[in-house]
Order: sequence, then structure tokens, then C-alpha cells
Amino acid sequence: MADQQSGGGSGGGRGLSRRKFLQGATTAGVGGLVVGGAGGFVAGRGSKSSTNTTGGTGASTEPILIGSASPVTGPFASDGQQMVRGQQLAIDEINANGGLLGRQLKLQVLDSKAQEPDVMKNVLQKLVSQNVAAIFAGFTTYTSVEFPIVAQAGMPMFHVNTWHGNVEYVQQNNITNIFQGDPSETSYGSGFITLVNQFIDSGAWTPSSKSTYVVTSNDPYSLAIAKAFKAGMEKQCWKTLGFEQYTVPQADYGGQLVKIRNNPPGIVFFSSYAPGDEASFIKQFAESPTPSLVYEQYAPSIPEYLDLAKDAANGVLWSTVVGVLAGDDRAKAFIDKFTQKFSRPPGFSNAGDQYDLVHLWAEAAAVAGDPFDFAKVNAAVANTVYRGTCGAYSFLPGTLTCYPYPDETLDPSLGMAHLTFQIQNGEQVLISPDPYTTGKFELPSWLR
Amino acid sequence: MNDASRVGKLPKLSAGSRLGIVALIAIVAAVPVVYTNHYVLTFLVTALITLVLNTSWNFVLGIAGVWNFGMLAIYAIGAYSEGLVMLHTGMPAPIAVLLGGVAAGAFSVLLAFPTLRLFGIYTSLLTFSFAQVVQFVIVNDPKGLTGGSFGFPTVKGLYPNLGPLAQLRAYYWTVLAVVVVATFAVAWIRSSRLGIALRTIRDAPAYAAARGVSPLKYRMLAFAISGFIAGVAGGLYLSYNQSITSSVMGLTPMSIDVTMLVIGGLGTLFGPVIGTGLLTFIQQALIDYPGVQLSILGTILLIIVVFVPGGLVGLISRTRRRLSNWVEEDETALPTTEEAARSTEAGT
Amino acid sequence: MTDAAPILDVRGLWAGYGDSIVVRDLDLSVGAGQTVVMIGPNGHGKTTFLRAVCGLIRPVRGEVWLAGERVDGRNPEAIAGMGLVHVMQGDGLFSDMTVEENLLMGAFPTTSWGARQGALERAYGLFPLLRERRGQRARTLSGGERRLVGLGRALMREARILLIDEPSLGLAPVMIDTVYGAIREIRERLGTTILLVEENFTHIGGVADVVHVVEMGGIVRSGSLEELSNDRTVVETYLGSL
Amino acid sequence: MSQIVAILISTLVLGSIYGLVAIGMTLIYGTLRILDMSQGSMVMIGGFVAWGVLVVANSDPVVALVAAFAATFVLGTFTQLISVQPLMSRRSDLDFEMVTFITTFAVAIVFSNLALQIFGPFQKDVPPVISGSVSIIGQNLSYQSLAMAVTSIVLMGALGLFLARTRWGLAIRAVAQDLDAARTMGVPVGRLYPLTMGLASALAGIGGVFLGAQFFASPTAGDLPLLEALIVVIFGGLGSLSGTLYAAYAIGFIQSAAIVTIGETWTLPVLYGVILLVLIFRPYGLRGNPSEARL
Repeated sequence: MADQQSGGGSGGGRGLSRRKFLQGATTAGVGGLVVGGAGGFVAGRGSKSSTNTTGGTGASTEPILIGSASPVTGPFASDGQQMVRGQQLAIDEINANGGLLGRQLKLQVLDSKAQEPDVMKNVLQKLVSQNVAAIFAGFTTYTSVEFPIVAQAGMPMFHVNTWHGNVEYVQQNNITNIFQGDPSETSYGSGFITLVNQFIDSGAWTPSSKSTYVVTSNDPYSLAIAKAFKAGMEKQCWKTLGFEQYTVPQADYGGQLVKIRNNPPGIVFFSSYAPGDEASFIKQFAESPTPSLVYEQYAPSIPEYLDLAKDAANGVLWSTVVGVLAGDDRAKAFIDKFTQKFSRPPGFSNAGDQYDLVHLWAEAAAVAGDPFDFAKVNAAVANTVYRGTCGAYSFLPGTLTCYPYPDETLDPSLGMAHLTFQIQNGEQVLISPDPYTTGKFELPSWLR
Repeated sequence: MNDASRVGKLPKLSAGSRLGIVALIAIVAAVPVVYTNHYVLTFLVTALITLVLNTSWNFVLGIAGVWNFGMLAIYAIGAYSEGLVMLHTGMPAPIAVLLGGVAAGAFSVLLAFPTLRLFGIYTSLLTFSFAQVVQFVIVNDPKGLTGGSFGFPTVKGLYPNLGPLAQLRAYYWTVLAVVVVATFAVAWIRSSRLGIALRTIRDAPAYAAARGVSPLKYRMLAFAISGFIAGVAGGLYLSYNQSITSSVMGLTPMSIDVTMLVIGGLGTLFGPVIGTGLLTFIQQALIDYPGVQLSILGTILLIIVVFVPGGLVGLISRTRRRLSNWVEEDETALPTTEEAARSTEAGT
Repeated sequence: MTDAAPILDVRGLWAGYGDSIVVRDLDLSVGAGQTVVMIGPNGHGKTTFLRAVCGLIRPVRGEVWLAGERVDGRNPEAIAGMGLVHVMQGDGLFSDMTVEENLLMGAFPTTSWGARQGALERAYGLFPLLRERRGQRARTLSGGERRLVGLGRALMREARILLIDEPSLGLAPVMIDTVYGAIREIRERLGTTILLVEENFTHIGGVADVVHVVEMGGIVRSGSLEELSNDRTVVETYLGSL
Repeated sequence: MSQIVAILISTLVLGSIYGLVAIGMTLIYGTLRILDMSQGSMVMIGGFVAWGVLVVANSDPVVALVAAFAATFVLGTFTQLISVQPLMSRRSDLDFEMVTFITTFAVAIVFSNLALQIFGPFQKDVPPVISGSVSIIGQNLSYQSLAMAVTSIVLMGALGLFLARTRWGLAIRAVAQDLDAARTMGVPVGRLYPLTMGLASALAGIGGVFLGAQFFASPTAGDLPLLEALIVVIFGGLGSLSGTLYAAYAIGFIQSAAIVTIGETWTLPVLYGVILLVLIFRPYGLRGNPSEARL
């Protein structure tokens, strides 16, 4: 350790001693670091916030900053990438058409990882501190603990967490600026059951037994949907033969399939966000199928699912409460533009949804006349009926979430279509609801 | 070498160093008065909570030398216990935080038993397995107590009645106080009988056994203490964020925490402070480049471990030693004109 | 005979571990066919000296010349490749490998690997015990057997010089005789140049051409065994009784 | 009956996967005393190479295996050179196992995030090396699984022979047992260490090619195999090749049996539970050497 006795005594006539030199240098260095660091930090913050405040007054030519809190790394990275691409495409279009109220838009992407509470808070605080005009969050926490940050700051935030808890939080706290850009997951229970009953009533399909076997990954999204489905089916007196949770990724389904094959259920319901897992499952199922209708949740919406599952996927049913309307001209145009820009087609949910939401917000902001007059913009959003690539967006008062069509409204011009697809000959065929359908349900080959 | 005479005392510091520490605490404590930016304060509070966790982890990993990679599970157990206590008994938050710490300490002691017979890498794998089991239990909780993968149901924080800025400041100071207390506690323990015993068990197990130093007793104590501190950190996390998900104990957070410890200097007193501070700064600086963040952190970790093995604290103390040698050389040398000239040259 | 260039020539060698210097300014040379013995008490740098010569530790200062080439600073595998064979203190056997595998490792360098079968036969011829034990794992051998494996392994390739570190260490007297018998065999039948380190004079009779007495990391006295054993001060101070 | 067959088939598949990834880890631990956390990345990279060769270049499986072997061999060597070699000379001053555990882990983080940047987050399909399947009492066994099992066992055998019979194999074992002595025999450790790690990584890379058809290629494809290989190597005892082989199939069996009998949800906890028990009652695994764990 350096001894602390007063030094420099031997300095005398030798000029600067090493000790003195060191002391001087240290003082200067530390002082410089503190002053410089603090100054730099303040200056950095200051200049950033000042650009944005001038931006906020509306008279500037600075680009308008848009925040994106998307899971670009971590387990939901494939969704995150779709989201960011959808947002970017919409912004590029708006910019190419002269921008919003004459100003260009600029996307600031932050990583929401696995939506841990601290990460979400950090990311949203950062966006709020930069005074962004709007926030496009893909997923959020299921406990809404980060919502107050945005509620307080006032700018509109759009998310697609698809969770009734989030919208109930919005309603209970009278929040006016947090919108869920799709219906909640509770629709999954009712939607598919209605469809199953239609199949049975029309004679298109006769169940081998009134029973289901449910496999789900244990992430909230898949789990919530699986539970909604199970509850809904049980209400209709269907027996649940198995309810299995697993942790992504899983590639070997030997054990599950033994159980399924030993006691074949009428419906196999598989819910996971990981396309590889569901593709593996259907491939292994197809090796020796049981007389069961196979419903796979969510993952088939990701284009890679078909690449991975190939022919094995033919006959699989899946649905989404938010999805690009495959046969629709508006959607086709979007798909073309997306494919051109990113040299891959978009998935069926998140890219189109975020693309729509950015456009929806931009129109509302234009109506409000100033993207930074948050109260006006939020009111405009709340009153909007917007027809996008995923159907109609209109927000239920109070919960600020989209209506599902046909589950809660029979008016397709107001409700967001709850889509059910069947994969036929390697193509996604939209079999429900009308008027958006592009084909009809067919019995899978193993049931014919 | 005069450890024995200093048992139970804080490490001897010069007046200057003591003044420096007090000044540092004062400066850090003043931050929320000067900066009111909510974003900065939000991540600083999170960083301070992480620092509490890292302080306890450093104690086990660096000072006791037990490769405990189950620390994040202990941290989570603290948080979930606190939450359960609050939800089901209506206990006030500050008491619940302490109870969470106690629960975490208890689990930590349980974990200490099987590690006794293990060495090195096996310990890390055992504790890591423990963490995995805890995570699975939390996620797949059949009774719905933990909220599963949805995250723990929202709880009231420590300061539910304050406004946003006041809340941030209150949390900041609360957690800072815990950091200071935890750091001093670890410093004190390090030079206490317990600390010396732990270091003996770590560095010379045979000698420790010969002297009758019981690994069972001391390791359990070490685990209990570190578990308690980590549990309190978890409780602070839950209170501050009002919720927690099991992904806070995933591989990515773990690698970031380990990086912080290693960069700062494992087993040193101020390593966690420096590591946590630096990495938080880097993470926030890279927040606009989410894709490359982890690659850069990985690279930094690699470089530090390879080229600066003792971490930054090790580097600083080595530099200080070299400088003081340099000064001593100067002062003990005969003041020949030649040397005087050289030192002046070096000085300018 | 001493006119020829020495096989090993060490000049002003300083070596040690970290901050502690154990070998100080040591000069030594070994001529072709000679057996040179270094004698001295424990902890005075003999082993360190050998480790520095063979490259396992880097000398702090000084030069090491092997057959006219300067080798200090090179790594041990390179020096081994030049024909320096080191029988380490405590044998350095690979304890989970069999006797034969241990011997084969002695022939590792490319130049000797091709001739390993012949070398194996030669080693077995010299030490028949090894043939009996060929399939046994080294960890199951007795101390004397281990030492013989170590010596046998040293014969697996052409040695310009053989460094042997305390061959009598930890052995029962009977085994010491066997081991020294083996060393004598090597010296006489193969004519190998040897640098040997021992703690005392007891066993080196009839082996040593030149003896150096080492103290505190330096050579304090040199001469033939006979000269030194007639030197009263040496005998009294360092070596006790003969 | 069909349950038992299913369990056995699943055991064969899982055990072979674990074996392929864990052999390399064991080899590296045996020689370098390093728990190489970058082995998972090698599985991931092997998968991407297979995807590149089979799908992008539309070439055949043999090329894929060779390319994966080569690529992961080079990267494994490189990993050793940047994350382990610089520490070798300071081996005695460091907690070497711990430090290299961290450095190889750091390399793994970088590799998987670079893969995320280069290939994107999506999984890529890797076609099976061999297609088709055979039915055993109503249960399917794909040729791919069979090939994987055979490859795994053949590679294990070949590795065993290599270590027992060849010059470099002996050298690897010698270095593992006494570094200084091996160096004085002329073993060039500066080259041997990187080559050993390259070889081990290449085994994991081959594993990745087979796994690609099952798990697909993605930046995180190596995470699970890494965790499972860790379980296997502890169970078998670090550094013991035969122990690793037994452990791979034992773990595969426990996992398959757990899935079939008590369900998927609790399979991994059961596995970790088994490991906890093994470590409590046999602290050095089935075949581990207690003295090795103390280094």
C-alpha cells in the first residue's frame, strides 16, 4: 500500500519529485474525469431533450422520433424481428410520401428481451425521456407494472400482448393512451370451439371421440391460449385426456406421441411460439397419425414453420386473433412490399399488425394536427376505425383493445378478424371467418 | 500478515481512503438531487439492486471461494417469498423484504449441505442445477402461487403513496443504504474470524482441517449471510418493480452478473461496485444497439479475464503498487544530479 | 578429451520462481561422453538448475548452449527435440498409462518415433523387469520400478545428454543399488553423456567423472570425486561422512 | 409393451445426441482441465454449416459432415487460442478452471450473438442426413436416429482407439496426466492444446449436423445440448470417456422414461433432481476420479 506520510521532503533542489507529480496528476485526472463526465452526461441529456422539446413544439424540421420496444434478442427474437420490420416498413412508406405533417419519422428500437419488469421499465423510461411521439411495444409484462410510466408521460403506446389482464389494468386505471392492437387471448377459447361445432354440424368432420390432448410451451402467451381452449372445450363437455407443459425448445415428442397413440383424442391442440417445436411435433405425428384433428397454435403464423414442417403440415389448423388477411388486396400489397424490402415474406401476425398500428397512429396524429399533442392524438386513436392488413381496428372504450370478429361483434368492418387457417398443399388457406376466406376446410389426409 | 490482531475490525484504511469513501457515498447519494431524469434514476436503482446481489455473490464466489451459480435462484426465492408474505398476510413491505431475505438465507443454507463434499466445477454444476429446479418450480407452479411464467401478481411497493420522482428518489436512497450496509458487512466479515476461516478453507483446505476449522459450520454461515443479502436484493427488486418473472434468473442475466463480478475483480471489496457500475454504464450506452450488446459484453469479458486477470480492482491496486514503487525508488535513491535529472524528465 | 566443444555449456545462469532467485550466476559445462554430478543439500537450486536448462522455467539471466546452439528461452519441447532428455525428480511418469505407453512417450519426437519398436526392445533388454510389467499402469508400480520406467523411457530416443534428478530419492537402499546399476549400464554400454544431481556422495562412486558442489545456487568447489573426497573442508562442511 | 419400445427408442436417440456433444467436453476436461462452455456453440455452428451445405448449396450430406467437421475444428482451435492459450502460462496463479469456464462462456456468448446477427433469429431446416424410417412394434425409428446413434458410438470408439494407439493420442493423455513431463518428452503443447480443443469441437460440430434435422439450426440451438452435455459429464464423471458414454444413455433413459410415465412438464426438473442426488451421493459422478475434481 502506498504510505501516506507527507511526501516531497526530499524534493529540494531536484525539481519535481515523483510523488508530487503523481499527486498533481491524480488530482487533475480525477477532477477532470468527474467534471468532464458529469458535464458530458448533462450535456448529452440536455442536448437530446432540447432537440426533442423543440421537436415537441411542432415547428421544427427535425425528424419525429418513434419508439419501438421489441424483443429483438432472447426467446422471442423471431417475433421481435417481424415487429421491427413491420414498423420500419410503415415508417419508410410514410417518409417516402413526405412524412407526417411534413416531418420525417425516425424509429428508435430498444430491446425488451423477455419482458422482465426491470427491462420493460428501463426501456420505456428511456423512450419517455427521449420524448418520442409514440411507442410501439410488441409484448409487455403480464402484470402491467410498467404501464404507469407511459400513462404518466401521455404519448400513445400500442402493444399486442393479447392478454386480458393488461386491458383490465387500463380500464381500472382509466388510462387513455395505452392501446392493445389486437383482441385478448380469451377469444381463442370461444373462437375455435364455434368453428369446431360448425364442422360437426355441417358434417365436414366427425370427431373420433369428444376428447382433446393439449401440449403447450410454458410461456404465458401459449399457456394462456391453451388454458382458454381447454376451459372452453370442457364447458362443451369435451374430455381433456392430457395437458402437458414443456419448456422451449423441445425436439423429441416420442413420449407425448405414445400417449396420444395409445388413446387417440378427437383433437390434438399444440400451443407454442417456437416454430421449430411445432414443426418437429407435426413431423413426428405424421409418421403415424391418429384419427385426430390437429390444431397448432401461433407458430404456424411464422413463415419458417412451413419451411421446417413441409408436407407434414398439410391438414393442420391454426388460428390467430390478429393476422394478415391472406386473400385481401391491401394485405397482398403489404406482403409484396415486405418481401421486396426484406427478401422474405412476412409472418402472419406481428409484421402486419405493427405495420398497421404505425399507419393508424400516423393518421390519428395527422387528424390531431400535432403528434406531440398527446391528448388530442389519443382521442383521435380512440375514435379511429382503421382498415389495415389485419382487418378492422377499432378500440373498445375503457379497455382500449380491439374487438374480435366474429366473437364479439358481427360487423367485420369494426372487428378484427379472428382468423383460422388450414395448411393445404403447403399453402396457408384462410377458412374462417367470411368474408375473408380464401378456401374451405378439408379433412386432413389421415382422417380421410 | 497481522491478520490475527485485526480480527473483527474493518480493513485498515488510510485517512485519505476513508475520506474518499465517504465522499464517494456522498456524491452517489446526491445524484437524485442533481439529476431528476426518470430514465437515469430508473436504471440506477436497478443497478444498485443488482449491486446488492453482486455484493453477496462476490462474498460466496470470491471470498468464500465456493462456486455457487445458484445465486440468482436465491435472489428469486427472496423476491417470491416476500411477495407471498405480502399477498397472503398483508405484512408491510419493509418487514416482508426482511422475511424474504430470511427465507432466501434458509434455502441457501440447505444448498450449502451438498456442496460440502464437492470441489470446484462440480459445485458450480450442482448449484446451477438447483437454480434450474427452482426456475422450473416457479414457472410450472401447479398451485398458481408464483404466477408461473406470467410473473408474480402485482404487489404494492415500499412507497406506494409517493409521486413518481419522490418514489424513485426514495428507492434510490433505500437501496443505496442497503448497498453501503452490505458492502461494509462483507468488508467486516472478510477480516473477521469467519472471513479468515473461509479463506483458509478456500486456499488451504488441508491446513484448515488440521486446525479444526469446520467447513460445515463456516460454509453454512457464509451461505446464510450471502443468501440473506441476496434475498433482500430480490425483495427490493420485487418491491421496486412491483412484480418479478422467473426470467430474471435466466442465463443472460446470469452471464451479465458474472461479467460484472469478474470485470470488477472477484473477491475484492470494491470489485462488485466497479464492475456493476461500469457494465451498467456500458449497457445503457449500448441500449440503442440491442443486437450487438451481448457480443460486445462477451468480448469485454474475454479481454478482461485474459489480460486483466484480477479485474479492474486488481489492475488498480497493481498500478498503485507500481506507482508507489516508482515513487519510493525516487525517494530512497541517492539524489545524484543524474537521477534528479531523470526523475524530472519523467515528471514532465 | 576436454578440448572438444562441450555438449552442454551453461554460462552465468540465474533462475528461480517469481521473485525468489534460487540459481545464481552458475557456470557449468559437460563434455561429450562425460558424466558430471552436481552435489549439494536440498533447496540449493539443483533441481531448479535442471529445470532451467531443459526449458521448464525461463532463466532470468545467462546462457545455455546445447551442442553449440544457444537454447535458453526456448520452450522445453523444442529443447527436448534437440536431444536433451530429462529424467525428472519424482519420475514424471504418466500414472494412468501403462509401462509400455510410458516408454513409447519417450520416443515422441518425430525423429525417434519411427524407431520406437527397436528402442522398446533395447529398453526391455537393459531392464528386463519392464517387459514383465509392460501392461501394468504406472500408478500401481513400486518406487524402484517407477524409477526404472523413468530411466527406460529416457533411453527411448537418442540422447545427446541425459539429465537425471536425484535418482536415489525416496528409494530403499536395495533399490538404489539397482537404479545406480542401471545408470552405470547406460553410461558404459551406451556411452551417454550424463548430468546427474544428487544430495550426497554416497552412491556416485564409479559413476562421476567430474563433481561440482553446489551451495546457495552456485558452484563452490569442483573436481574429481577423488579430489573432493580428499578435501577435508568439503567433506566436513558439505558432505558429512563418505 | 409399446411404451417400453418407445422409451428405448427415445433413449437411443437422446443418448446418442448427448453422447456426441458430451464426448468432446470430456476430452477437453481430461486434457486441459477446462469445462468448455463453447461446445454448445459448436453444435449450433455445425447446424448452420449443415444448413448452408444441404439447403443453400444443395450439396450432399457427406460434404455437410466434412464441412461441419472442418469449420468447427478451426473455430474450436481458434477458441482455444483466444480464450485459453493466453492463460496457460499463468496457470498456477489463477483459479484456472474457473477462469477458463468464464472465458469459454464469453466466447459462446459472442458466437451465438454473431449468429443472431448473421443468420437472424429464425430456425432453419436442416434435412436429415438419411431419410426414411423403420417400424419396431408400432414405434417409428428413423434412419436418421439410427445413423446418429451409430455415428456417436463409432466416433466414441474411434476416439478411444486414437487415444490408446496413436502417437498424438498418447500425447493428449500424457499431457492430461503430467504436463511438465509431457513437455520434456517433446510434446508441443502449444500446438497440442488447440488441436485437442479443435478435435473436441469438431465432434460437437458433427453432432450439430445430426441435431439440425431434429432441433433445426438457430442461434440458440446449442444452449440445450450444452446444458444436457453438462448433466451428462457430471453424471459420468468429468474426464472419463467410458463414464460419459454410460451417462449419455442413462440420462437419455431417465428423460424418456420420465416423459412417458410422468409427463413432459416435470422431465427436466426430474433430470436436475437426479443430478442433485448423484452429486450428493457420488460427488464425482459414476466414473469420475476424485483426485481430478480437486485440481
